[in-house]
Amino acid sequence: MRLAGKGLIDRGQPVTFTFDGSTYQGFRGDTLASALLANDVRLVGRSFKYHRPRGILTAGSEEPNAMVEILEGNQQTPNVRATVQEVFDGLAARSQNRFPSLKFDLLGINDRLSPFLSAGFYYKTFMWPRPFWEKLYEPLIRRAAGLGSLSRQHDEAQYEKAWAFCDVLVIGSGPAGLMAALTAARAGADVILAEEEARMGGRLVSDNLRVDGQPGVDWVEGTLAELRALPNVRLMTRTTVTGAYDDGTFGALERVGLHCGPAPHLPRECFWRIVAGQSVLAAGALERPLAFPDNDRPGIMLASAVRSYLHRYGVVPGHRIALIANNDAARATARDLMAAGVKVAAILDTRPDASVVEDCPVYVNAQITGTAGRLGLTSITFRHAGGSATLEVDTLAMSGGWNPTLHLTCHMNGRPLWREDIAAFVPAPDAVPRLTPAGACNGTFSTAGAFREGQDAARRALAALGRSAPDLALPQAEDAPYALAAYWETPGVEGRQWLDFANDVTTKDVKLSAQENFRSVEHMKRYTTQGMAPDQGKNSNVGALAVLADATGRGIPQTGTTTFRPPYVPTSIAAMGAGGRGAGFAPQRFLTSDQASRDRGAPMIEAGLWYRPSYFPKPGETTWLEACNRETRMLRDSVGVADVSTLGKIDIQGRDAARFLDLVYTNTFSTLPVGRVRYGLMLREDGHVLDDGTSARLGEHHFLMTTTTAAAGLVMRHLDFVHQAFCAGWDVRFTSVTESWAQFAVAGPKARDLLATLLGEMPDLPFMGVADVTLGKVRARLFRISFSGEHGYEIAIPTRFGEALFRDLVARAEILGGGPYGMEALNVLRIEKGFITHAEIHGRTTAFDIGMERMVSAKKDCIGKAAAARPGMTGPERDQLVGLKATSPMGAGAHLFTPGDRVHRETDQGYVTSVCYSPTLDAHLALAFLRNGRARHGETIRVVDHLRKIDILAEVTDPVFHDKEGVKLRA
Amino acid sequence: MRLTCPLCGARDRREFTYYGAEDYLNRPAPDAPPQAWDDYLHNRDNPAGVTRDLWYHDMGCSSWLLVTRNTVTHEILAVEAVADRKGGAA
Amino acid sequence: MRYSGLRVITEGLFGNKGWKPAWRDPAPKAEYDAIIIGGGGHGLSTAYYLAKNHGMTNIAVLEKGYLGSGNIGRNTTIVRANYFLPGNSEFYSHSMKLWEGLELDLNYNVMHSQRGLINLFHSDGQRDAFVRRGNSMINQGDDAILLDREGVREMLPYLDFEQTRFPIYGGLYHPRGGTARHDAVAWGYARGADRRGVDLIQNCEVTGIDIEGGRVTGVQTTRGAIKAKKVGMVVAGRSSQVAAMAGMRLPIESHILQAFVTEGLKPVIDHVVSFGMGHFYISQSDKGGLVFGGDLDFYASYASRGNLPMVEHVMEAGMTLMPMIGRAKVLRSWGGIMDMSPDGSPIIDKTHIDGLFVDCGWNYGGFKAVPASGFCMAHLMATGESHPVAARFTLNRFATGHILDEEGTGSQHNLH
Amino acid sequence: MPDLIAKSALAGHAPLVRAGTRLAECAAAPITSIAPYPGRAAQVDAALAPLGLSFPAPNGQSASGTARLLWAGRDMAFLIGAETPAALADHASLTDQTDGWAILGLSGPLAEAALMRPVPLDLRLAAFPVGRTARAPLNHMQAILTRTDDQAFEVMVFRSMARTAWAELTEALAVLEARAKLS
Repeated sequence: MRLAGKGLIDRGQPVTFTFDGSTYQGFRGDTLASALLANDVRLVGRSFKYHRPRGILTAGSEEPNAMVEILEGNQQTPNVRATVQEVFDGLAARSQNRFPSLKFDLLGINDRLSPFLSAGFYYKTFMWPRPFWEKLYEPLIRRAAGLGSLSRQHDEAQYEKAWAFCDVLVIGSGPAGLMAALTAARAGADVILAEEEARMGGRLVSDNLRVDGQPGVDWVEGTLAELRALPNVRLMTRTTVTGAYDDGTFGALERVGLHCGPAPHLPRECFWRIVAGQSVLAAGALERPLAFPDNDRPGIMLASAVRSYLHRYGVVPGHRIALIANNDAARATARDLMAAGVKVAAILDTRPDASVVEDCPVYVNAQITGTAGRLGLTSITFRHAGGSATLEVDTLAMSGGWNPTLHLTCHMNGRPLWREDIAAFVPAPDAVPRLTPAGACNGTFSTAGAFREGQDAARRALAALGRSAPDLALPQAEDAPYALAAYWETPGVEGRQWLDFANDVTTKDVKLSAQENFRSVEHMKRYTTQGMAPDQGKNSNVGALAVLADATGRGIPQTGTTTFRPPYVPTSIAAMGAGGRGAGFAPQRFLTSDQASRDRGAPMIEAGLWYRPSYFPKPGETTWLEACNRETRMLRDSVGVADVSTLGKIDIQGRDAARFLDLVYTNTFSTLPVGRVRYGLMLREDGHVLDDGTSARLGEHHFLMTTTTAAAGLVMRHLDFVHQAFCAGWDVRFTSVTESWAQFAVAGPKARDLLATLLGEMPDLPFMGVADVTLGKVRARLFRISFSGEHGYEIAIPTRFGEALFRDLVARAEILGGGPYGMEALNVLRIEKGFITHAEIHGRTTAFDIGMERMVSAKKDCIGKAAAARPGMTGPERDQLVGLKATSPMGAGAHLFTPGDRVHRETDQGYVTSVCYSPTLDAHLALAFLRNGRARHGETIRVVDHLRKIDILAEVTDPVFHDKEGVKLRA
Repeated sequence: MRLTCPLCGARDRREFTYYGAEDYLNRPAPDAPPQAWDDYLHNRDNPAGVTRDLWYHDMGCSSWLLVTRNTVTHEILAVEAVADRKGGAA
Repeated sequence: MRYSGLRVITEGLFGNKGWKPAWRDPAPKAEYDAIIIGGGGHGLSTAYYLAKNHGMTNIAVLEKGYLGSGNIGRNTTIVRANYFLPGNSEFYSHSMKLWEGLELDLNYNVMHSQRGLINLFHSDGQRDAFVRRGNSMINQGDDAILLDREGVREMLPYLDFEQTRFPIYGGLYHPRGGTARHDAVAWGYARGADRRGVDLIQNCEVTGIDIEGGRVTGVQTTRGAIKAKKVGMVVAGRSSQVAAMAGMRLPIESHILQAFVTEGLKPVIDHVVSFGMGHFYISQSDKGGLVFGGDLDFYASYASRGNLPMVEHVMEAGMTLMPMIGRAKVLRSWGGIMDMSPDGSPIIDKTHIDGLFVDCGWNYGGFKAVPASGFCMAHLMATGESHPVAARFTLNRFATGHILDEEGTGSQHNLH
Repeated sequence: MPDLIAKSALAGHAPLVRAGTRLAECAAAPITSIAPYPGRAAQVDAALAPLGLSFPAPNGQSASGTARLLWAGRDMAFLIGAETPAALADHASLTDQTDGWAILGLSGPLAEAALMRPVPLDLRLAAFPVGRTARAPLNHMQAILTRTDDQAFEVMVFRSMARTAWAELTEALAVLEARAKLS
């Protein structure tokens, strides 16, 4: 029911929305919950386990019951808190976890079966017969459980992540937060004030409070006006700080576009990383429910929520209201309602000595023994100091006192402290470095106390920042003591008293866990699932702890508490993963030849972050293999051109450059003549092969190292480590020039002819030689190296000319009967030649395994040498690189067996790493690691690939299949 | 977590690559006994408390850093460049 | 008391008043035949199998907190036998067989759910590596099926097959892989061990290990000294500290692994899915929460909590792989402390001290190993000899170079 | 002998403007990395003196006329817009980086906010004043950022990733523009 003239909503902006298909009206500024209550909708959901009818309990993000599904198609969003979601025109909300309808839910039967579904029942049954678990029991449980549904469609909406830095982060904008922000801001500090709700002010805008004799709302507006005008203040509404992380870093979720319909590029949410020099936690407190039989009916709400709906939204949730509380403060609920003209049937106070002076009946020593109303509260039955009674009410406001919102102070393993006087946990001092709690979240519940602590917290932060605090008078406000007597459940009654509304955990469940010796608070939590629901125990932890303490005969501090973990509120994966969608997950690296390759129809495939052409199809070719075979033959017969720019290139200079290479390579580079290139093998310090590649000596003190594409970054880091850790004083510097040069392989019998036409004059370059050349005015480098086994070159040119040179080389190759070749042919060519890649150098390979143990120089130390000498790193029991030759395809990943042996792990002789069809040899070739393989050339081995259903025999050979003597290479 | 790189200043943890304990700096002589190499490569004090370990500022200046920090609280106590460390490199 | 459906019904009819404690709370005796330090999954299963397989019942499990308070209580609950190196292959295969009979063996429903696990691959090279793995699994007698892109699409239609940064080439499907309810595993073993007479002693922290003449004689605890001729250290997450009490320095570095769970959702992910390029894996619990995780935070830590860069990385990986989960909301994140060994494989071995045994180095694969780890550790403690399926999990393999490095990343603890 | 045509990293990407903020590829100038050998600071500065430059402190730069010397990491600076003095070669390693980097200019009222999406740095003017430079990530890419004016930045990324950097900054601007329309 909406009251005229009350609330802070914008009555000039009516909003139309639907819930379960019915159309309702609210106003801008309404939450879905306030708008539904205004329309007298009380039943909004079904509970998790027993499917009990549930209404709205709270007015905030801690809501355990009122979770709905909104929007449709790929916008469908489950588990939206009606108490947080603001209404906008066209918003379509649906109840969830019910079938066929909210009012009639078949699984409501679970409620009747509840004696058999007590805490942990599933651990004790469903064990037999064994296959029934996956086939019957588990699917039933899964279907019954869960709350809302994902659409199964890709979330195509916009999300974002951002960074913010400040001197002081203030979390929460109630009296403590506003006072802290104002104090810090006036001192000139950069301040971020983050508020979860759409409107700043906290209880000052949700309660009927007065500040300096004025309505609290007015003081809030005045303060905000000042803050807005300051350039050093950033006000962030709809922003929940979700986590406290190390060194002043906080995560925060901003609901950017959730209060209006989707719009292009408008993020739904933004996940902030806020780095603060100091922070003030002014997050307030959460009111506690009370446990009594059937305390979960729609219409039973927190007293503070009733006040929030009244003052912020001008809504009263019922027509005849009662209040039950264990403290003085909650009585404001009844008074405010009566002042607004709403009928308050009674105040029930659980305390025997409470005041009875109110404008409505007051019952002391009151305990609710039962409630009625299938889909919404109709009456309560209670006993009290003078007897017992039943009251016809449609709404019951309850207050069990307050729990400080100290969650963030636990995120760095801080353990809260129990304060008996307020029967609540408060933050441990300095639980989060450089964070000061203030106000209600610190256990200080009066408005004046909040102002005071907010200011003190700001002063503390300013002092730590070396700033002086401004002289700022504290506003005058109520300073009443918080009078409360702990009360947790109705003793000595039958019926289920709910603790955890969201997970359907009752006081009986907690007692049963104690009875079964799950007495640790963590055991109780895990056994009953109390505190593991969407509200993460915000409403139930302390109550459950009290019941457990009682059941085990311990005090609450001795019983302990469970740990709050981030995020403070459930946070969408899309927000924290913003930017990761699609290609955004990792940078894309493009070759200069990229467009030229695409122009020729080459499929581009991922090679690390790079895209490289797989093959260059010709008209008439229908499979990749046809193109690959043609490209392979082309290169062996005439000439091929490939972009090899992805290889890592590291420029190494200095008087100690050669010495440095001797340290990082197994073989010796100090003896390499200028103008020559040498293959090098690099080990990790643990003796396994890290990478291989060629290094060229460009000058006496100048080398150019080449790494594999995959290991480029790894090698750079490795070189930096070896240098900075072991020889920082050496005269050596290295710089990545991978991006500075485009590099193309030109290989095949006609490679020299091609380059001669390009260069005019072909330098007389021996195999493994390097020379500077010029192309017109452009300087370039020519290497005579080959990864194909053919007479081959690589030509490097400044990257800006890469595309032009690639197109030019390809055109020249085509004149000679050649053309471009892609990754597939490149792979065939290198297998034919027995060259290894990271399929072979997979991190478990030693120099011995690949037959290169002689490349580990005996004359000098190198990284990895000592560890490579361990007994397990060499010897006949290891798998050694061999070639395999067969008449039908083999599969990489196949395992090898001696013919006649049974196929089993115990008889396993090795595995295949790379395979190809070789058009050159018209055979199927493979590289493989075979137990003691070098001694087994000529043997027949069985190749078994269960997964690809291949089981054939192959001949074990030397890994070099083509031009073993290197005649072509050196021609 | 934030590390203060001696060159770049205070930076988010995501800019750094962790390697392991300080042990990796104490490379044994090539002819040291196998036990020395086993200790160097594998065995660790692994304290629950203050430790010194190696980080690489790979998204920043490329410095290797020797970080003194607490493994229980994540408090960073000191950061120095490996190349410039006291005692120096070879 | 024996659990059964009938018992649940009869107890329900009588107000659930008859349920007995799942285990006793005994005071520590002055001496036991054997002591297991650590009441986590591995320690409890070790005790269970010592009692069940070897008849050793005069034994105690000493736990400094509550039973199951270590990584058994905070993991992503995945059970699989998909290793490829000899040493690991037979061990996890053995563990899988134990899982498959666990409920009936323990008379406790640990909700072991063989819903199938799919490892996605994103390049030809990755496919070949997974084929090698799959063939190893089959050679060991386990199960593996190679799925092509369309095969994956049929099983997991909700993945992004069009826009994702690293296209899905296919997957290795391990039908017997799945999940189990982690706490229930701890409780089931605890109850099973207790029923066989094992003393489970909670809130009892070991503060010293007594060694005389190269032999272990007992332990010092916060509840007094306890004698025993055999002591097993089964304290993943604290292995280095406990071993230090015996003067040992282990090849272990402790790291944080974060994991995440969302709010409950109706069934949407029916398998365990693992994303090869993004270090992301996910399943859906029976309660409906999406349970997922990724890489380590990568720095040594005992803080049991992570930092944002890995949180964001994991979420970004989820968004590129299966953007349908975007609107699922993360409810809780947590961090477990992982014993990271230099080759990513565990250690179950004697030590140089007579009677002192160690079971550690589970990296982040300890949950699925719980049955076999306890089985083999019990065998080792009872007989003094390694069980054949754990024979390669030696302490000295690093010194000798007999490395079991599935990842191939080498002697860097955080890379496994 | 071919007449090779040079192509910039972002050829084909016209400058774009969102809510008054402009993103554009900057014209290439010669870039040479200078990495002094240990103990050669004085000689390096002497060799740089004729250009009116000195080796910059971390996160800084030295500028004279059109020549700039930009700190670019440990023991390294980039000389931009000038020929390298020959005398440097004895005291520092020198490599041509002209082609290795793409340079993007971002200027306008949203420039700082746009960068504080992908860049985890405190770019507030007081913390990152005009002339300040930093090596820092742009999302998952290595980058070099320089503040060239109150509302203007220069962003250098590896050439092969220029299109990704462009796309990410474009998206940041589009989002900020949409946000600006919200209130």
